[in-house]
Amino acid sequence: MDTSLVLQNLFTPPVLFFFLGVIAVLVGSDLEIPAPLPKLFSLYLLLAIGFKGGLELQHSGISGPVLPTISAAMLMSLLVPLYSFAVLRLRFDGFNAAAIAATYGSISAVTFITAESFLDTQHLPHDGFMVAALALMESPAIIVGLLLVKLATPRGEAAAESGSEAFQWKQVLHEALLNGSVFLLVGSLVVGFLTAANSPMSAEKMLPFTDKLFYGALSFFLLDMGLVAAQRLRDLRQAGSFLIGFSLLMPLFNALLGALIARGLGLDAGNGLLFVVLCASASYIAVPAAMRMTVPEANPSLYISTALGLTFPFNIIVGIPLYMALVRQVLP
Amino acid sequence: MDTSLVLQNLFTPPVLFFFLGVIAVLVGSDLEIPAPLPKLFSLYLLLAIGFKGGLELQHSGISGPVLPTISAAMLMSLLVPLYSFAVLRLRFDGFNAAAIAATYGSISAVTFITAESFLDTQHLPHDGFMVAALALMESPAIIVGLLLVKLATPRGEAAAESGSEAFQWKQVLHEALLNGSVFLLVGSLVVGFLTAANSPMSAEKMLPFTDKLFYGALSFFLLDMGLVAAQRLRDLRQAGSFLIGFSLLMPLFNALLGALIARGLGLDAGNGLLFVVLCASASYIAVPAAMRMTVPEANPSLYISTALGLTFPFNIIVGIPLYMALVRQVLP
Amino acid sequence: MDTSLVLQNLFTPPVLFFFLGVIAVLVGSDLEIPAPLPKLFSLYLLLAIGFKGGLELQHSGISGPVLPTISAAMLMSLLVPLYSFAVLRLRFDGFNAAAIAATYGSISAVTFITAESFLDTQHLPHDGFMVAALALMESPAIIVGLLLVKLATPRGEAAAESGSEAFQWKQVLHEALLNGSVFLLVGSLVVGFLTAANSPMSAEKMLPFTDKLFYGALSFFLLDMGLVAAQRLRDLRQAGSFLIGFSLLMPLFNALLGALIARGLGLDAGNGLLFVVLCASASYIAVPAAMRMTVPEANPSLYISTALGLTFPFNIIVGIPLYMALVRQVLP
Amino acid sequence: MKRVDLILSERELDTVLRAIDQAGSTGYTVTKHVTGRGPRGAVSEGMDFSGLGANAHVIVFCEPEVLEPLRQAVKPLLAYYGGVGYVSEASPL
Amino acid sequence: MKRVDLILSERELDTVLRAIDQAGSTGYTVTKHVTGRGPRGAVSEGMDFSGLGANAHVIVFCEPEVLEPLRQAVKPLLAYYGGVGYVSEASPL
Amino acid sequence: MKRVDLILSERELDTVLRAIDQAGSTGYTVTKHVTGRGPRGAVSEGMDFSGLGANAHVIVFCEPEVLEPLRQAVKPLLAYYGGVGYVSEASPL
Ligand SMILES: Nc1ncnc2c1ncn2[C@@H]1O[C@H](COP(=O)(O)O)[C@@H](O)[C@H]1O
Ligand SMILES: Nc1ncnc2c1ncn2[C@@H]1O[C@H](COP(=O)(O)O)[C@@H](O)[C@H]1O
Ligand SMILES: Nc1ncnc2c1ncn2[C@@H]1O[C@H](COP(=O)(O)O)[C@@H](O)[C@H]1O
Ligand code: NA
Ligand code: NA
Ligand code: NA
Repeated sequence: MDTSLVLQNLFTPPVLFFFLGVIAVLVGSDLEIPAPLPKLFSLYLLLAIGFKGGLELQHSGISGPVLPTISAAMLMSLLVPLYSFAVLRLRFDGFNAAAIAATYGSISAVTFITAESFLDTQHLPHDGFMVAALALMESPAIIVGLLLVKLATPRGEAAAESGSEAFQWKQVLHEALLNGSVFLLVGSLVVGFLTAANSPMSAEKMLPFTDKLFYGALSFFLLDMGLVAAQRLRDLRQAGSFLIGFSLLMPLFNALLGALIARGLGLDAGNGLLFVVLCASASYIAVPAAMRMTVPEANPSLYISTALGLTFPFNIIVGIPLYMALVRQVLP
Repeated sequence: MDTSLVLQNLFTPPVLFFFLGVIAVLVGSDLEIPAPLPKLFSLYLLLAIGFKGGLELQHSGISGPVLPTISAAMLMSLLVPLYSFAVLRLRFDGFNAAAIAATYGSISAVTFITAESFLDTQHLPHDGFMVAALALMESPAIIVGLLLVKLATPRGEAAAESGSEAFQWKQVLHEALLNGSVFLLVGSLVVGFLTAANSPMSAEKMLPFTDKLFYGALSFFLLDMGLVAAQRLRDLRQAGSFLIGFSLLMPLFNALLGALIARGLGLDAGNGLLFVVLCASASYIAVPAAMRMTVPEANPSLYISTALGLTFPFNIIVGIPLYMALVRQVLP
Repeated sequence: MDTSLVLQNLFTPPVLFFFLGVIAVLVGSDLEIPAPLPKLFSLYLLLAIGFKGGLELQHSGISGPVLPTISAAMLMSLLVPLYSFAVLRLRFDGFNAAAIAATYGSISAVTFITAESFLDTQHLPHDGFMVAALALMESPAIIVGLLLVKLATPRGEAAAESGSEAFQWKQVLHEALLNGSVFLLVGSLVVGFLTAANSPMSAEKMLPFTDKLFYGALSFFLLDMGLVAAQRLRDLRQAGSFLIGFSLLMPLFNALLGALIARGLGLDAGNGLLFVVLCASASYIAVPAAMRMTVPEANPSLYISTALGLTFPFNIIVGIPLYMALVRQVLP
Repeated sequence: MKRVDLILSERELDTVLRAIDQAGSTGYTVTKHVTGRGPRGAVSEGMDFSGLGANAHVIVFCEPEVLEPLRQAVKPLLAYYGGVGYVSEASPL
Repeated sequence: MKRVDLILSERELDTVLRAIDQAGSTGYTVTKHVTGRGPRGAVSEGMDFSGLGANAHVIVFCEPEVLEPLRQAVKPLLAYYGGVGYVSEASPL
Repeated sequence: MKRVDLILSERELDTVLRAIDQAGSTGYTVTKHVTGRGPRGAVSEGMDFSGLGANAHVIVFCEPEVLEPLRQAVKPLLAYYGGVGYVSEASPL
């Protein structure tokens, strides 16, 4: 593998600021970005990525690989939790296994964004419909997570026996489809799409905010993510080596599968990398929110710490360049 | 009326994001922009609009239609509460009627800003002195609001009978003139004016912040305004159809009057639209703050919900293009 | 002295917005910028100044006046507290004298930034290594502050007599070296340095955020600083005329000494001014944080009000142009 | 009068507030962005932006009669989702 | 010792804090950006940016003597502008 | 059960939370960005960005046994750095 790719990724402001945040926690600095400032950046990034994706989607149109790619992405968000669950059941009860599995079926928008920035530094083009794929991978993973609880836990069995419906499907679907971050991402995509179609001039006027500022805001936010991820690392001692292994190997496996599918879809290198990153990343926003509500029996520090404390840093630092090398190997 | 104007206004990011916020509330998404982030955007918008207005005022100078327009605007902010009060007294007690009336005499800076953005997409010029008019319409409305309470409520009568002064005029004038948002708007106007006069180069250096970013920040803020306005809509059931009718018809009447005055002042289409928007919009920041303090007998959810839950969305979505059509008709 | 310099400094947006904040408090406006928004701006300014300093440091290299200047700056941050302490002991106990003295040995990043902006409007170049000097002046001042407590207060004597170690040096060094603002500044410097060396293209992509936005964000932040400084002014009545005199004369003396050292170092006018500003400014972030923790016997409203309520406004408004005139006189 | 303090995740806040209303309280007060530690682990400020969110602290001043319906509505929520609830005495100022 | 909890609009906060000082309390603690519902309707986070603002929660630990002047200064404000005040027992740690 | 309210500077918060853990409490709740006034002067929102920071309000519901170790761990901190601590009665909902 090309180690220069790793270095090219490493020495960019987003990744360096992420490191800075991690180091701050490790050395015990009192640097902090108080709430709700991180929320400002996470809302901004979702809005900006959605809006830009919508503009591009309008320009490229919904044809060629668009629908197959989105369908494949949604399929992966159903599939990944299934085999993740099988692996996790070796060590965890059904509740925890289901919650962690759902996390890995879904995606991390920040990882996706960082991969896009990486592609830009590599001068590799990528398309707006990948943002649509990103947006549509959250909900299926949440639904499959709850299905797993229903089919394979005592709560599910109790409900089945008594014939009652222990599961508030309405609540689950609500969380899956109307979760704030999913809603903002999809909504901004639609706004971008409509704007590009009807008022190109006003789309232009958005760019200083949604485009020019983006890279700096991402770097600032990754500083905070470094702080948070490093704080989560501590929880992982509790998690044990099985989960640590899972959180590093499962992304690799998902990436491999994703690369093969990307090849089957005929994606180019840019979109291929993004597809792989979607498969390999895990959610620490929408899915934990839904799991907390619908599977309170699971321990949040398990599912959020794996996704945020290990898989996220791994993907940001070595995963993205690694997947790039993989994509170059696998795609024709 | 030209429906294409409505569509041209509708499919711009500020209005679309406003809709997105409204929809989020209607479908029950948990999307929220936590305090004090909305405050950041509202402070930013006031600072930026004031500063830019100051720059332009310096370039255009204080001559021609400047003083007459500002005077007419202030007159309208005295007049509108008077006839609004007369109408509102048909259904409400003096306290509530006075508070709602004051609200409609004053202005909504965000509606004004959205109208400016609309003009920009229409390539219609407008002038910095309109920002001065904007800034100077808050205080008179507040003062007239309290005068109405004094003249036409039991509290006023009691005070008159006993010969005592039940009204803390000092406090009212303080609120009217030194209210944070009025102060920031006027202050930024002065800063912009002085900067343009003395240090054009440093004025230039402000533009990426005050100018380039503006449209995106407005869109982000309108997302929040959509959330808030839709939440307020619920309160309006309590308000009843009289108030709903008032909140939609009164702006139209004020707009008509405003358009005639704009014609009398000889304003061009751009400034004309802004003048009409000032007349037609209602305050949900400075005036409610003052009314809460000086007329605590009035029910805040009445005056703020009408201004924010109905008049504001109405103006943003259909009002602005409607007034544009009106201005084109009325101005020579 | 050239009064036009004072006016050139005065009529720039940062200084005018600072005034606006001061006036808001003086006239009793309720304008406020609620927490944690000011923190957002202060984090942003540290990140941006550090990053830009790092880029420049990479381009200029570490040679010529770089190391001598940084060493001289650190020396001044040790020296200033020593003679300040001697002066302050005339009126204050050892604890308060040490805490105030440490404050003056350290620096105010915002004053430095405002001086940089002033230089830009004067078209005078300055170098990235001055940011390194800025970053390295915080820690020594904190350490010397505690040494003064150890050597010259009852607590120090008690500890010496009993042979015990009353001073948690670990804690002090931790505060001195890992304080959040020092850490962010140094860290961003390193990030900028590494980015410039390895990925010039991604450095470029940061500029809309770190560079273009900077002047406006500084102006916004100075509005808040004006509010805060004016609130602090009230505390100063309690402080008395000795401390007021100190807070205005000590910066002048430090500036004079700084100008002579700058001459000795062979600095040009731009870097010379920045060096003088470092000497003349006093800390209201890192040092008070450390003093509160390590010298709780001292009265925070004394040391923070002098630094923030008097020295800071003095430097921003008249100090910077005054020091510019001084630098022009003293440097060959 | 009674004072009830409830501390729970922001995500269950709306449900709990509805329960308080239905129990017949004249009002409540909410502080959000609160953090803490309990039997189910720590809730830190750093996670405020994530899906887990922070805690909310709800204070209810109410007549003793309100206590029982409040308890019945809120206790199952606290038991299922986590959070604590305590009662103390308070008298109007 | 007594513990007094006051919940009122941020806009009246300064007036109330002055009253607390004058009543002779040694101190107070304030949490801003607090929301809630009371007889005069709901105060929501969404309105924090608007002119109405949010609520503030003021806690005062004081000697029993301070209670009476505090009550006299604060009760009219609460009655006129809205807000609630409650007293309970507390002893120093 | 006992309810302990601690109000102290955010800068000493971590130390105090560790002491609460060690005293054997099952949990605690923290509100940050709190302001106030005490014998050592005022802590205002305007200083939140500066090195002094704001206050934190810590609430601990605990068994009476926890009180004594808590007192021993926390009182010296409050005495040295400032801040107040009060105890009152509370019973589980
Ligand atoms: N003993 C306690 N004292 C004060 N707050 C508590 C206590 N136990 C739990 N909490 C609060 O309740 C929240 C939820 O607790 P848990 O039951 O662990 O989900 C915690 O994050 C704390 O904020
Ligand atoms: N029974 C109550 N319990 C707790 N907080 C209350 C109660 N009643 C009112 N409040 C608080 O006091 C604020 C002002 O109440 P109001 O009297 O409606 O203006 C409300 O927004 C609540 O935050
Ligand atoms: N009597 C009191 N009642 C409520 N809060 C207090 C009281 N005294 C002090 N405080 C709080 O404790 C903080 C620290 O007090 P101090 O002891 O002055 O450092 C103050 O800023 C207040 O928030
Ligand atoms: Na995934
Ligand atoms: Na109006
Ligand atoms: Na200095």
